Amino acid sequence: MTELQAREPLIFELSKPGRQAGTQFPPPVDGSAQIPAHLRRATPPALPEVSELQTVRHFTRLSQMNFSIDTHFYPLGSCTMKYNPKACNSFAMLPEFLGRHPLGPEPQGFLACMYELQEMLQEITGMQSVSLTPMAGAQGEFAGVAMIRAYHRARNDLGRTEIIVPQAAHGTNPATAAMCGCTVKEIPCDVDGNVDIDALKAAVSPATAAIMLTNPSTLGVFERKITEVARIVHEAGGLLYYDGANLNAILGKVRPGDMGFDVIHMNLHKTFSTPHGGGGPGSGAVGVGARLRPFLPIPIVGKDGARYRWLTERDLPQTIGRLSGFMGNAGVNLRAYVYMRLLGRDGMVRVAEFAALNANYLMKRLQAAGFEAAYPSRRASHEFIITLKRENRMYQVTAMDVAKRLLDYGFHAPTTYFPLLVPECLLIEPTETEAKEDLDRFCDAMIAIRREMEQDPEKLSSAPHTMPVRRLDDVRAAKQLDLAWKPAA
Amino acid sequence: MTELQAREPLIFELSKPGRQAGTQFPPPVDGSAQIPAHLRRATPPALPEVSELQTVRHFTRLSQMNFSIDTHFYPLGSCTMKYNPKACNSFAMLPEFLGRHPLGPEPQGFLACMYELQEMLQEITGMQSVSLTPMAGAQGEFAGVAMIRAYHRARNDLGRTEIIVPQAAHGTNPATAAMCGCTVKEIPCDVDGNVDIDALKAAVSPATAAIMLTNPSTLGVFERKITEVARIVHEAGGLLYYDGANLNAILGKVRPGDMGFDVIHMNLHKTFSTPHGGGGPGSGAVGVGARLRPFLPIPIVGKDGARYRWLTERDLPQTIGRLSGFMGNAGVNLRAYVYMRLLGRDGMVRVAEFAALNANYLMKRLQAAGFEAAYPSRRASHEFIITLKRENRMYQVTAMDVAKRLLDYGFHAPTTYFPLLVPECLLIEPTETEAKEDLDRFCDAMIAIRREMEQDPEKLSSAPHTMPVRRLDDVRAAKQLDLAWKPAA
Amino acid sequence: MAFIPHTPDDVAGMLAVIGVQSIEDLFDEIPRELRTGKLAVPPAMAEMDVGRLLTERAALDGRPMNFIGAGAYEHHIPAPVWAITTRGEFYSAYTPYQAEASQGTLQLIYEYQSMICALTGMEVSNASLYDGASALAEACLMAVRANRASNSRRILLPRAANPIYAQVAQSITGNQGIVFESVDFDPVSGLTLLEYLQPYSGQDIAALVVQQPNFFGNLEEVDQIADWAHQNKILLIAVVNPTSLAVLKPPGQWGASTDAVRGADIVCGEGQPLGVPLAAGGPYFGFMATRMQYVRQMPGRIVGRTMDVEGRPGFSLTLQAREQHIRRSKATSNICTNQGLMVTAATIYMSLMGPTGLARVAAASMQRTADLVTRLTRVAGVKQAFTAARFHEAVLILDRPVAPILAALARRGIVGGLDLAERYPELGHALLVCATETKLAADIDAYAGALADIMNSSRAAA
Amino acid sequence: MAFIPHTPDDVAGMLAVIGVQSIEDLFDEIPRELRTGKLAVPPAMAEMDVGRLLTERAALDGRPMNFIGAGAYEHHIPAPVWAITTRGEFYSAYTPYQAEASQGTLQLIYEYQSMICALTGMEVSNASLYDGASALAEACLMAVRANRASNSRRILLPRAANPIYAQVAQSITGNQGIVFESVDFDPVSGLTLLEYLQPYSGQDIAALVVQQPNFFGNLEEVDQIADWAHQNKILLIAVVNPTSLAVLKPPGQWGASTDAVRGADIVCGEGQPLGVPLAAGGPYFGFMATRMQYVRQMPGRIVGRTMDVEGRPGFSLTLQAREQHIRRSKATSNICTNQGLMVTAATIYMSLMGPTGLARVAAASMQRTADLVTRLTRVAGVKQAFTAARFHEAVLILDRPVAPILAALARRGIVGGLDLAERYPELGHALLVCATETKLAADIDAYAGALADIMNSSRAAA
Ligand SMILES: Cc1ncc(COP(=O)(O)O)c(C=O)c1O
Ligand SMILES: Cc1ncc(COP(=O)(O)O)c(C=O)c1O
Repeated sequence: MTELQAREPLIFELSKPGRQAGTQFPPPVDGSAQIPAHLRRATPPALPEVSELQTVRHFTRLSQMNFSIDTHFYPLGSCTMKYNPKACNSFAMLPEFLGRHPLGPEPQGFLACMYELQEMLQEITGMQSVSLTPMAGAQGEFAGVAMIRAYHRARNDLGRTEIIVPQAAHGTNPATAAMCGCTVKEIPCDVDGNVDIDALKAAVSPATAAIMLTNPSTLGVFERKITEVARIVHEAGGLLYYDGANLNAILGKVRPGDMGFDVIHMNLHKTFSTPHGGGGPGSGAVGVGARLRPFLPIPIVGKDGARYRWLTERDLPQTIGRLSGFMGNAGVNLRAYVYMRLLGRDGMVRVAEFAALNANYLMKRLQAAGFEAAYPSRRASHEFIITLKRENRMYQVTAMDVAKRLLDYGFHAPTTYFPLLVPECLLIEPTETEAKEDLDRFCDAMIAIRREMEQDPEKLSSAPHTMPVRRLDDVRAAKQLDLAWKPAA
Repeated sequence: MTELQAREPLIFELSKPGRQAGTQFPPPVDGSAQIPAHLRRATPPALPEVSELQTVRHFTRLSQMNFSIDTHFYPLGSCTMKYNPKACNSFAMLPEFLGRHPLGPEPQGFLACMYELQEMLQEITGMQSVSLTPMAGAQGEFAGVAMIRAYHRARNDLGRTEIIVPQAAHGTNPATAAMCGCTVKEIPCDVDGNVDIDALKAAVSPATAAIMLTNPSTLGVFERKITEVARIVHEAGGLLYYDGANLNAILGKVRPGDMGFDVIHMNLHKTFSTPHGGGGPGSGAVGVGARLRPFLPIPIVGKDGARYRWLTERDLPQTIGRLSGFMGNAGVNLRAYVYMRLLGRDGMVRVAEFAALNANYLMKRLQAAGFEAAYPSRRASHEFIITLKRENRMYQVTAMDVAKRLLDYGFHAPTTYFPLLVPECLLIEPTETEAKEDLDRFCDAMIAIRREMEQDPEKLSSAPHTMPVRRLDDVRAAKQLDLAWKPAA
Repeated sequence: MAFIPHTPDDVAGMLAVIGVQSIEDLFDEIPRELRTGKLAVPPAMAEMDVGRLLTERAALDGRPMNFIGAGAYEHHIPAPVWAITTRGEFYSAYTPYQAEASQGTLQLIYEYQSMICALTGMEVSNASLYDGASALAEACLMAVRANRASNSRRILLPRAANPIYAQVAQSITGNQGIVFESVDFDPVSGLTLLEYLQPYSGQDIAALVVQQPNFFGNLEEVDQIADWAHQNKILLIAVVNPTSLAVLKPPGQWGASTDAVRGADIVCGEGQPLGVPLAAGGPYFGFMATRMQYVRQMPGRIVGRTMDVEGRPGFSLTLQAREQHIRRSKATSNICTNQGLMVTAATIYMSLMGPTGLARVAAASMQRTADLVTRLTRVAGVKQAFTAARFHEAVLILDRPVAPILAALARRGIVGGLDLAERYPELGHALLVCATETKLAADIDAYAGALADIMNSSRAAA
Repeated sequence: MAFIPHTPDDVAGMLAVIGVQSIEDLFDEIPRELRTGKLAVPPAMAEMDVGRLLTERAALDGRPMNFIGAGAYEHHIPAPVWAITTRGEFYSAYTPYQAEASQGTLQLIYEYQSMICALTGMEVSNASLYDGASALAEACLMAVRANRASNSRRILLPRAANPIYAQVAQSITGNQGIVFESVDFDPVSGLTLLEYLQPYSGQDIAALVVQQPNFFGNLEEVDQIADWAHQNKILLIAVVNPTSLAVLKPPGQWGASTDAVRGADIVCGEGQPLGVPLAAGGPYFGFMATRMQYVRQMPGRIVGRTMDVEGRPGFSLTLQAREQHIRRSKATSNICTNQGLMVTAATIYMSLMGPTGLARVAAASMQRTADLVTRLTRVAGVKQAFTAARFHEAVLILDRPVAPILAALARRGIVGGLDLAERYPELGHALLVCATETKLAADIDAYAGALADIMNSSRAAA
């Protein structure tokens, strides 16, 4: 915005020896004299020395350099960037909740919320039991696959170490399989985005531990043959893992448990709108059917009469164990709980309905504007894919160019280059909380950009033009690693 | 920042019939059927119909179009734009404080804070009693002059209806005099910014109710002959009113009570750093010496043994009365209380010391850079005046041009054209919470602008260039009045 | 050092530039004999300690259940309201004098003015005054200036209007010779009947104040009153509760006559119900709206929409020639700092609620108050005071003094209403109560139960 | 409709564009037989009602005075920390994949990484992991990958390290065949003595974990241990409390030898003490730092400083080839979403505290714990368990079972510490206590008084 100060300095550049936000310090005492000399720190750490105002101003200004849901339409496919109700944060930050030590007496008010959250999640997923412990989707996946392994092991079925994933799967699926000591078998999708049934049949074997699927898939379409998939995998002795990242699309419409899945993780930070926070925290609650119930990660919340308590290894001797130091991202779960109470029964169904309405509308409008949908014969779920391979051929513009140019138009870019199997793709997820007008404005921008492709493609390849920085050199970032500020020697 | 959306639409432009932020509504009931038909509203008011996300996004984006202390250096003379500690807000917004009805049982915790605030303000101003009721500086002035009138009236000294104010006085001073049914006598200042003693002597008379002064004055200098001024006015039978807007400059260094003032208002939103909030609220607590004590506006906080209570007309039968529906801007007073406890005894003195240090340093640096100080022979108080009359002559640039150009450099403009008696003036108040580096950056910008005056004066006259709008047409605003959005007929 | 960013090196360097030895030297123009010694105020506390102190004090005050209205109303405040209002860019900005760097605040105020016009049915609104009571005082001064047909400084003020407002109007306008004449209310209906106004017909009077709903919660016959005022060339000042305007006829449309001139001339009131917490009495904000013809008589800041040099729409403070910083002793008022941040909250509140939400709040509050009255008047010794239709407040008459009953309720965590004994002795043991949408049926039951209990045992004791 | 902005007109228009009759039609690809009936979840509640429910539940939990640490520490959190962290632009942004539209978050993470490096004495830090316990698990997996000198999957894990971390590390790494060997502690000093490690000298071991201060609050002899590890080509994983690093020797400098190789190889821990509230256990964040030579083995996101096409500095996610979205099953970890918002809070916290403030917090906490131990061990039947120098936790030994005592304290609003009976039965009736700078002398007195009372009366009863 300004002439001299195109950038915000590093906080270290604002630092000066001896400067302090002294109001925040406890009075000096000689407590550290008790430290034996050889265990003491010789020179103070190079943390910044700044005033309270400098700190407030610096981080306030940094915040203004972000796009966010609170400021921009953010149609980032697979990420479900919808409105994060302010109430969820206010209520989760009540001082009694914030002040509670996790190892103190079991807090009945908080546990009541968590118990009810478990119950609601069970109901909407069609599962038997839920653990809120996993701290994000990927850890939920870990918990799921670890339970699957524990299950096979408990049956002494020791050879099952293969996890089948469709090509389009999110990277966390194969990575999780590896974390659990499994090998990954990828299977292709057919032209309509469905799992290739023949390939699946060929893939299953006595080594099959499970298949990991998300439905609707990351291709933005519903896996119609899901019952057949389930049958094939189950008959082969494997289990079905549901990656709940796309649960927003089907909330109250169809339940993973009813589709035949044995275990599911949910991204509460997607479907249940806890904030993304610039990268986290999330919560990856897992739900399981009866077979996997004994293996759930601890702790989970139980109820003895009117009293809530944490269930631990004593209650679940076959548990896969603990995944966090305490009980997962408790505050995130609390935000999800508030959100679900605000939505209620009908509100949850509306989430899926209006997410689908927005996605299908936007897909149709973009198609009408000349963009190519990757799966034109399919309904969009809550998201859909536009492929720019034609534009790439004709104008040498890339999906990345369009993404960056959208920033100039005041829209966060859709997800680019994922799923990997669709060339030059944009995965677009408008979510249910955006108004039709905003979808229309997005279309207008896309149309304007399409015109620029023809008339001024340089405008795209050099985009963005209006951000705090122009396009960044990622190669330099990776080659000339500069990962931390260092004090001048 | 963006290409299509140079502006944020009006909230009404986001509205659509039937859209709702329904989570915020109580369930529909037929309560209003009780309203007789002829008293009922026929058509709903044209308030916007928007979603919660639209609301959050709209006002978040609007907020980003502001300069503020939290984002910019804001050296606005006479306004004391210093850091507003976040703690003051957090503690004042504790739910017990917020939930309290003003007419309920007297809240002992809150009243304890208010009582101690009164005591602290008495001590630092050298006054006998304080009322926290006035809701801003101007209302404090009103209370002060009303007390002065009540005092003369109580002594049956009925002819005293003239208020003397120096030319440089803030507009609220004469306006207040008029609100109190007084006439205003303006007296000039001498070349060094002091009250012209001869003029004062000529001005006082049996009609003199009081003189209103701020010291240091709005010229940014300390009125050295204050004792003489006090003597002259007192001997003439008038009282001395202290406009406390500039208290920041002398906190703990000299007390209005000791200078001879009979009554003072304080701008708690300046000296005690409660936020300006884009225009308010403030708090204009008044302090008085023994003579005016009986006339204080009610309510004030008293203490009976260990119990705090509101003192009312029963306790102060000669009070000038109530100035607000309840007890003034209670929450603002609470913020000031927190701030004062954080500062403490030494911290208060440091306020004045470092405010003076910053102002004198900045004045010297700007002088060195070729700018003309209005009172070069004087110490700056917490603020000082630069006059651009030379630059105006040489380059046809105005103080307003420099002010607007500073915005482009990322600095809020100083106060312009006030006090009215200094031509093309900038009244600059850096405050104690700004770091030396920020003062230096401000100097750099002023130096750069001085260079532009010579090389590219058009750059100034057409400034600002980087704000959400270019220079606005104030004449059009006043001529073609557009003061409210109207629904299309 | 609390909030001081200077290092010793900074200080030394700066003193050198200034050319003095010490910071103390910067105060050398202050006469020695006036200099202050050590201040007798407590030493600094760390934020942590102040936090603890305030938390303890807050706990002392607790969170009683409140049934008082009387000019300040407890409504649900949506979570976004203060989350956004306290953003630094709103919270820590000054008055938007530098328009180009304050478009956020300015556009918001323009939207606010538009909403106030929509609610009141008036043409222009200012950017706020201090509070409802002082807004009435300003309205009275404005009416005297604006009423060209009158040479009088007399203003008619019903006793059924908020008596605290009357006190404040008196304190603020008294020095300018405004004289208030008190107009009685009907003890049966609780209304300001036309017959109490008629004695003033034909007299030279500057303005008449009407509060709708009145202080007792009753709905005045505003059409009759408006017509009478206009027939008598008296300017009509309406004092209104903004929540009620979602369902009540807006002051701009008051009057049953088909005359061209109809409706209130000046509308003012307390903005607190629009998203501002009770907070022990403030900060709240006063709103004021009027007809375009009187805009130059209106006190307070006004934002206008205009254009920049490139023809883009933008906003700035306008008609500043009414204000103290330009017109000085000739200004419409001395007000400078107003209640901007509260206006921010109110604008967000009104946006979230919209016409439907606000009407729901109004209707729910009416219903709750009706329920409360039903339940409380079932308690032996409690009856209703008035017969008129109500908004969301009511006066109850008890068979014994109210104060001890309120004290007993307070001990049970219930703030039971406002004792009217002092201000309206003629009503007997009168209690003003209010229930808004925040009171559930269970809350009302709890109040009724406690009251019955207390009344029974105090009877038993007697 | 909660959070849905569509009007009936919108819906009709959109359906028409799509070419379907109803929203229901959009789900026509889902097999009929799979479709869900009505969900058995409660109906929607208004925000006001949810607020009341949550306020009641919070009140149930109250605000007891806490003396537990054990991996989560109660510190003063400066007011600016969460006021800024919850700004929508931080709170509601995604992972900064679009760097140019996320420079705020990216620069903040770069600053965070720099601060973690400064505290730990390491060269590189990631952008966070889930929490301290899972960070240790990741550190173990990383060490096995990184230790080229070893073919083993054995890791030495002291019993004096947090036993919950041991459990978590086991759960997370078990499927990859990592084997933990438990190393005992000295019952007198409460330390992991070198003599307990020496039996492993010369064996093929991938890594050794050391926690400083250890779970009992004792200060391990980290120099000896580091030297031993390096002599045996074992990678050293340090688990540290970040507050303590303001005053304790940073892991990067552990080791008394003058060898070129000294210090820990991987440093991890729980970031919660840096401005994150206790909040019933989360969200917290795990931090991890290492030497530059191991950066490609490190899990989690990393932000680098680079340049834009105009040569301006800017920030972006880098070395993504380590991560799951690029490397898939070959990634260094499956982590994707991390704990970004907590990192935001921690970065603001560290900026406010700086080296001096953080050292003051550390020193005050040590002092308070020392005071607490002094006061509590004056109570008959209470003694100290260990002789080693401490940071801000201590183990006390009671003359009777701890659980009933804690229950009695809880009834008085005091959370008295952690009962170690189950995890360390060999210690007898052991109680782990902690006092930070948030505990005033009066709080410590209150605890001591209550404990004496309870111990006396339970003795009397016995
Ligand atoms: C399809 C899919 N699966 C799994 C994940 C991983 O979830 P998380 O980031 O919460 O670990 C994501 C998140 O981006 C996802 O989109
Ligand atoms: C010198 C002076 N006096 C009085 C006032 C009026 O104070 P307030 O704006 O709080 O009414 C001001 C505020 O700008 C001022 O600067």
